[in-house]
Amino acid sequence: MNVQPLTFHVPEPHPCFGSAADVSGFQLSDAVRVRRPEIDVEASEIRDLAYELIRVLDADGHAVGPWSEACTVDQLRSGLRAMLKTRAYDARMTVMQRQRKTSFYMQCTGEEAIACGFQSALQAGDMNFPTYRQQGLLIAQDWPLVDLMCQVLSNEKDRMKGRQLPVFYSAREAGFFSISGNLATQYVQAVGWAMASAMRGDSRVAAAWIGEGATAENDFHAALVFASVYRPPVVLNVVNNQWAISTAQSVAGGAQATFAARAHGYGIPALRVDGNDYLAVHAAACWAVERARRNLGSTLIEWVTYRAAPHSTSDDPSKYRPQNDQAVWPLGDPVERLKDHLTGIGEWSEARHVQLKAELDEEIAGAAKEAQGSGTLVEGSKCSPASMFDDVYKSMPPHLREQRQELGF
Amino acid sequence: MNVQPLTFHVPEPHPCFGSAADVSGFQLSDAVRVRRPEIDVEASEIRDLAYELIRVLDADGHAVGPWSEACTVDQLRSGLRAMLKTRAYDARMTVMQRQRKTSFYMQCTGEEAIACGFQSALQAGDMNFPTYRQQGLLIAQDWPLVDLMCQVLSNEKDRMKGRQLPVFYSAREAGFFSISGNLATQYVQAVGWAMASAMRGDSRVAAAWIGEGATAENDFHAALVFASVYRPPVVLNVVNNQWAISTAQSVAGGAQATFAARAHGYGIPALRVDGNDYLAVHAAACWAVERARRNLGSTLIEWVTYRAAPHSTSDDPSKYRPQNDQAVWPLGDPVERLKDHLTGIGEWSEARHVQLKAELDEEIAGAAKEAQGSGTLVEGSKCSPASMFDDVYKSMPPHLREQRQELGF
Amino acid sequence: MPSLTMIEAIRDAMDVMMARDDRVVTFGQDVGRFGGVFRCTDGLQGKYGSSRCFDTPISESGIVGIAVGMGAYGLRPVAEIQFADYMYPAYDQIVSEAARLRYRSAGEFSAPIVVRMPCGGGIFGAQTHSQSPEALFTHVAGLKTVIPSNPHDAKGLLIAAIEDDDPVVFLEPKRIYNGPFDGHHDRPVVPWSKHELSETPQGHYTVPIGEAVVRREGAEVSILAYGTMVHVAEAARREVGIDAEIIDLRSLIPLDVDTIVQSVIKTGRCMIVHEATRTSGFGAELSALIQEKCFYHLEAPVVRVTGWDTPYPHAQEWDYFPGPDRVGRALIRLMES
Amino acid sequence: MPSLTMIEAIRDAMDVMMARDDRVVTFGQDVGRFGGVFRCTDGLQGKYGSSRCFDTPISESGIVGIAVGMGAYGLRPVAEIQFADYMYPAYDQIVSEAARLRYRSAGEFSAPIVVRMPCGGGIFGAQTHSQSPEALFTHVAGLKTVIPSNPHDAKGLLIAAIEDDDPVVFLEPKRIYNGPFDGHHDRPVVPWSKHELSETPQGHYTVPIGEAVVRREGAEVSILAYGTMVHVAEAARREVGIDAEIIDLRSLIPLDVDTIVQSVIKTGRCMIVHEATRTSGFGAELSALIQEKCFYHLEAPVVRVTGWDTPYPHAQEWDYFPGPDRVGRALIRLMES
Ligand SMILES: Cc1ncc(C[n+]2csc(CCOP(=O)(O)OP(=O)(O)O)c2C)c(N)n1
Ligand SMILES: Cc1ncc(C[n+]2csc(CCOP(=O)(O)OP(=O)(O)O)c2C)c(N)n1
Ligand SMILES: [Mg+2]
Ligand SMILES: [Mg+2]
Repeated sequence: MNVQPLTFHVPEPHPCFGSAADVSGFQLSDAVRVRRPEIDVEASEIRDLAYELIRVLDADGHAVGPWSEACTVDQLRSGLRAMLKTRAYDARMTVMQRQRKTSFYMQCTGEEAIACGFQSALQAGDMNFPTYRQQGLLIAQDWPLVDLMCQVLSNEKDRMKGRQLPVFYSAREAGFFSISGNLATQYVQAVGWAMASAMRGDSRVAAAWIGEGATAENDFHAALVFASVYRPPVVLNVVNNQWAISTAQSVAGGAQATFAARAHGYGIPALRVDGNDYLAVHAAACWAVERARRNLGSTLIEWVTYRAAPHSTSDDPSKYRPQNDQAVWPLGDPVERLKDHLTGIGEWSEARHVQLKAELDEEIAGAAKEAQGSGTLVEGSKCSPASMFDDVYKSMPPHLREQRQELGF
Repeated sequence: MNVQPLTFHVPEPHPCFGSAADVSGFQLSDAVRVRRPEIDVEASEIRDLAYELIRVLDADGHAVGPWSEACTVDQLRSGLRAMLKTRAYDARMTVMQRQRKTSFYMQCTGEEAIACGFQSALQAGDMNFPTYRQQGLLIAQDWPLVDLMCQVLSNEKDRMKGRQLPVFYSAREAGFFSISGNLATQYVQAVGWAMASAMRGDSRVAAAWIGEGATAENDFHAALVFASVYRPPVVLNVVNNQWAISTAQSVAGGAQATFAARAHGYGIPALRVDGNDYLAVHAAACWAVERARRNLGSTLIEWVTYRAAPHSTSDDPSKYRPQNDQAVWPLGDPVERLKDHLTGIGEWSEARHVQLKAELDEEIAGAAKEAQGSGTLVEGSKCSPASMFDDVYKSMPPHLREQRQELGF
Repeated sequence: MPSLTMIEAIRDAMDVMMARDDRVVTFGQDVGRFGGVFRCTDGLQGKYGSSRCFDTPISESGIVGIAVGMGAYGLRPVAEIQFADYMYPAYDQIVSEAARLRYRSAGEFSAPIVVRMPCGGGIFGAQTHSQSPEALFTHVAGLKTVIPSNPHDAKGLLIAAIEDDDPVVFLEPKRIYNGPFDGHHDRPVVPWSKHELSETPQGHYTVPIGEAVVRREGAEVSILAYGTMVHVAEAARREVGIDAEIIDLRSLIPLDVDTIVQSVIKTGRCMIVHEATRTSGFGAELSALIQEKCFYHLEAPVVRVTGWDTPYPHAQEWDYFPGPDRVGRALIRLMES
Repeated sequence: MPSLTMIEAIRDAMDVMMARDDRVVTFGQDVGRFGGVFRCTDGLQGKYGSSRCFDTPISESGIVGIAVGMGAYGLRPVAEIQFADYMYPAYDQIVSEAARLRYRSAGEFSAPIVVRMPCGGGIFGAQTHSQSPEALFTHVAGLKTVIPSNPHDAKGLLIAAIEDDDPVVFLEPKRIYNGPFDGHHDRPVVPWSKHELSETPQGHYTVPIGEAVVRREGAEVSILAYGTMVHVAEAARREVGIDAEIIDLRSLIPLDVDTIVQSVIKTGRCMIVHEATRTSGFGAELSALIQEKCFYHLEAPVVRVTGWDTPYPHAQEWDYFPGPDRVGRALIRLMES
């Protein structure tokens, strides 16, 4: 028996896409040929798909392969619009944060296709359990920007009454569950919601959202265990944007296996999808949502993308990742790719693009003005301090009433 | 889109081995042909082994196939002795509990081969992080039975000073970590211990233990994540004895995939082994321990076995499983199988077997007498109440000193 | 009125609510087919089907996590944690999620769930089957925490908890599941049928959350207790012959401060008895509150008789447990001070 | 002596210990390459290598779980939880494992680990970046809980914690990482370099765990505080012109009861200030203890000024935070009662 001393392995920092596990996924030329199984396929028959990368748009922007048929041109144009709007909204709110009108902001730059494309596969009544990087789910539904902005500004019109950190929206009517700051906790709640839907003979499905870094959290496992045992109608989304604040996906285990493969040990089918390819996103989302709705249980989807922006306005990525990291990222930009595709098939043009952007900027500027009219975190009308004691319970118990009085209300 | 109402799936109770996932494992005739890969094989090259069942002993008790070479006859005889001793110890302690000499006891009947066979693959200095059903790890090392019994009796000589529930042993010199009553928490501690060993350039390895039911706990995931990222020298054992108190393994997800397959999503290699086949246990344990010792990282092993006894002395299995469940269990009894094998090769006989059992019974009766001489939970000399305040901290802080005085010491 | 054990009363509460409201579901480890290791859900799966009462994987976080999701959907889940000692993996879901969901969403979503868990010692369960973690819940804004001391209250409180729109932690003192226990572990076991508070109305009724009850009126000292300790306090009082007023808190949050304050103003002395470790136990909050509200009426310091600040030991169980002797001695000292 | 910020002092403590003792290792989310989101481990990976200072997956339970395993092996792990608000997934490992390992194994194994976590509000972090969960640790037998209020103590206490053979929860009030903060959020930020307690000896020294310190002597009332609130209490006292004695507890468990009792006996009045929610907060334990030990010396009820029993809000941060105005008003009331 060998008695060499052991050595300690710590994953080395590396450009995100250079890792062993990703190589298969980045044989991009083959990706468009990945098969599209029947909706009712057994999990055990599609294990290979967790190590592939489903794509529709090829290097030249053509929609090809078995996953290419899902979208009409109108859907694509509204997808492009939703992505552009999300990006413009992010840019504007980042500026507002820099202007100190609020405390904090988080962008989803580079990942817009995922939330926007996924939302287009859902129906009214379905419920997302999002993280802080799925504003696209709301924007793709044309949820009022002013409402979102008031939340970010924690102003008088904030429906969350100034209680939550910016971007921690809640919008029940939009099928957007209240965001928690605690990573992964909501993943298993989505499973519970879906179990309830099945128990009640409903037809609504749930969508759980998590980042690749947060898959390391314990509740990721809880969600998969319960999804495995009860087969509820839930799509388990893992957004692999390569980074969790400063740590590369290898620190979450991504160098050893794909995140999609996590599903196999639970007998849950998994897809691994180019998350920067709007057409692939929409197609895969439709597949998994239909599977859920047809009572065939849950699907895990790893969406491969890249976090182009800093983690949040509190973050400085130049401290931990190469400057050119995104530039050499092989999956490109989702907005540009969809634009090129639409242009290529004669359904879009540079001029229309420029015009749409201008329109959106104007819409956002108008909304920003309106939102700021109801105050910002630091100026103008304010959330009432007395309201701080509401909603801790459905009705206020005596000790909170006493404390509110102590504060002077 | 289909709008049939959803239905809720709850796994049906069924005889443990009738589930879909197990079928492959129970093509027993093929099991002895399962290949034995090189020690340094890549995890991705042996995914199939998580769905097979490694065996050495065939239906006629012959040792066959690629995993058959690991043991000498002496080792096998001492394995048989360890298993018999474990079984006799369990029987005796169960009687003591029924006689109300202690509060509680847990047997490992039917699973003896796993702990006994595994221990024989370890070296001095290695560390097990066991559950309550691995007394075989100690007994296989001939750890003094009196010491174990004093713990079970919570008497004056109990090295745990009467603090712990019976069977929650701790034996540092024997590489047996203090057992926690909280399921799964120690699985990740084993990974941390192994990380430390690697950090220090040591050559000691760790072994983590968990039941199939407890794999649903969150810390199972934490352990696999950290084992995936840092590749420490730890063997991750999952004892699938088909039951978790009253729930069948399907309630832990076992109907959808094997527990061995859980490892794949983390890029950890996995074996699935007949845990009632002492030769297979020893061979697989040696393979995984060597892999760890050679700095090749962790291995997960699912040991397939059957909990023949009640969960604990507080349990009544007739309430939840068929009476004949174990009788129809296809993997037989580990003691009988090893006995038949040794007899078949002319190295054992019925007479020697009877004699060994008598010897062991006598040894155990002697130990029981000695242990009871130091008191039982209800009679004789007692653990000191004052010692209740020791070891909360390394040295006693003032508030505990005050409380001890309040109690009168 | 039928006489029920605590277990029967708890089961009956779920039965009544499952029959009345098809949004009520119950689940946990060994809860479905087997009916729970303490048999509290025995028969419910047979009666209501496995969509309404079912076994779960061994994952406390998962159990509470799915309960929160189901609650948000609109159900009324009653989740069982097999022992309170095993609630820690679920603590994040309870504290960060269930307790704050209504607040953070400003009422858009809520978690009307009940988390049942057997607590307390006295069964030789050692450190992992004996804990009383109530103070870990009372510190958390957004939770309600209740703990009955008898079958009548158990049923009424559990029905109230299931009907409550907020998350309720429902602690069940396991030592009194089958009979009242006054701490005299060496005496014969008394069944609930001998105790008047085992008489339990049939069908639906509630014991309101937030209301304490004076179990015995007295003039000399107020004893605040809950769960098993109500019985221990009564025994201790009787044995030392002190005219104590015994208040069974029943609901820790919200707390019935008025009943407590009235009593302490009357008696001028107060003792708090609980089984949990002393430091930062719920007794600390009670003591702090009483001296804030009754300072000028107190004739002696508020006294705490509690479990020690050690893990719950096995062999020394009765040295750890604050039994009638210890409570009685402390009562005498308190009357002398 | 160099003047350090809290962050520098904390880093320095780890640096000193990693240089002296190769069993000391540190890890956590973003701790290795990046040096921590608050930069407390900046440079340590470069200096000691990635076996001694490394990034972990986002799994608080895993972080503390491996720390317990490493501690049992013989290392001295210092684990960082990115925000105290995220310690809940690790709570089981802290309470059921780290805190009880020595006890349950009767000393065969122990968990000499430090779990560092930034706590407290004042940075517009809302409910998940502002919590003060100290009472959830002080209730747990087997844990030590410390919280420094300045760079000098931060370094000395952290070294003592690393050298301690028991598990220590090391709370870091993040609002004072970069400068003392007296609660006047609308005034210019003061750097640590202006504060005498930023002067920090080079190399190795300890501030013993279990010793409080009187920050200011005074005759009229004793104020007990820790972390950020020490500065707030001092500002409040100054502004209302009351001759208060200010005690910085530093160590909550073990608690320096003697220093507290001596002071309260002298002044006859006591106020406790903390940021955590009031009910079952550590203030309750302090209040209970003081009235147990100083009852006959108290001229007025012990008063608690604390965060409210609500989650920590975002926009209303300064209505939640017990700032100098609130503390000052309560002080005046206390002196009048
Ligand atoms: C329980 C918990 N631990 C730590 C954090 C701090 N935290 C916030 S975001 C983040 C990184 C998450 O990365 P990932 O899951 O990949 O999502 P991404 O930010 O890339 O979208 C961390 C560590 C948290 N919010 N909750
Ligand atoms: C955290 C936690 N939850 C629940 C329990 C109660 N419990 C003790 S053993 C057990 C069943 C474990 O089954 P399994 O993991 O299959 O191990 P086995 O008993 O079959 O060896 C349960 C639920 C516990 N000890 N700890
Ligand atoms: Mg990420
Ligand atoms: Mg089992």
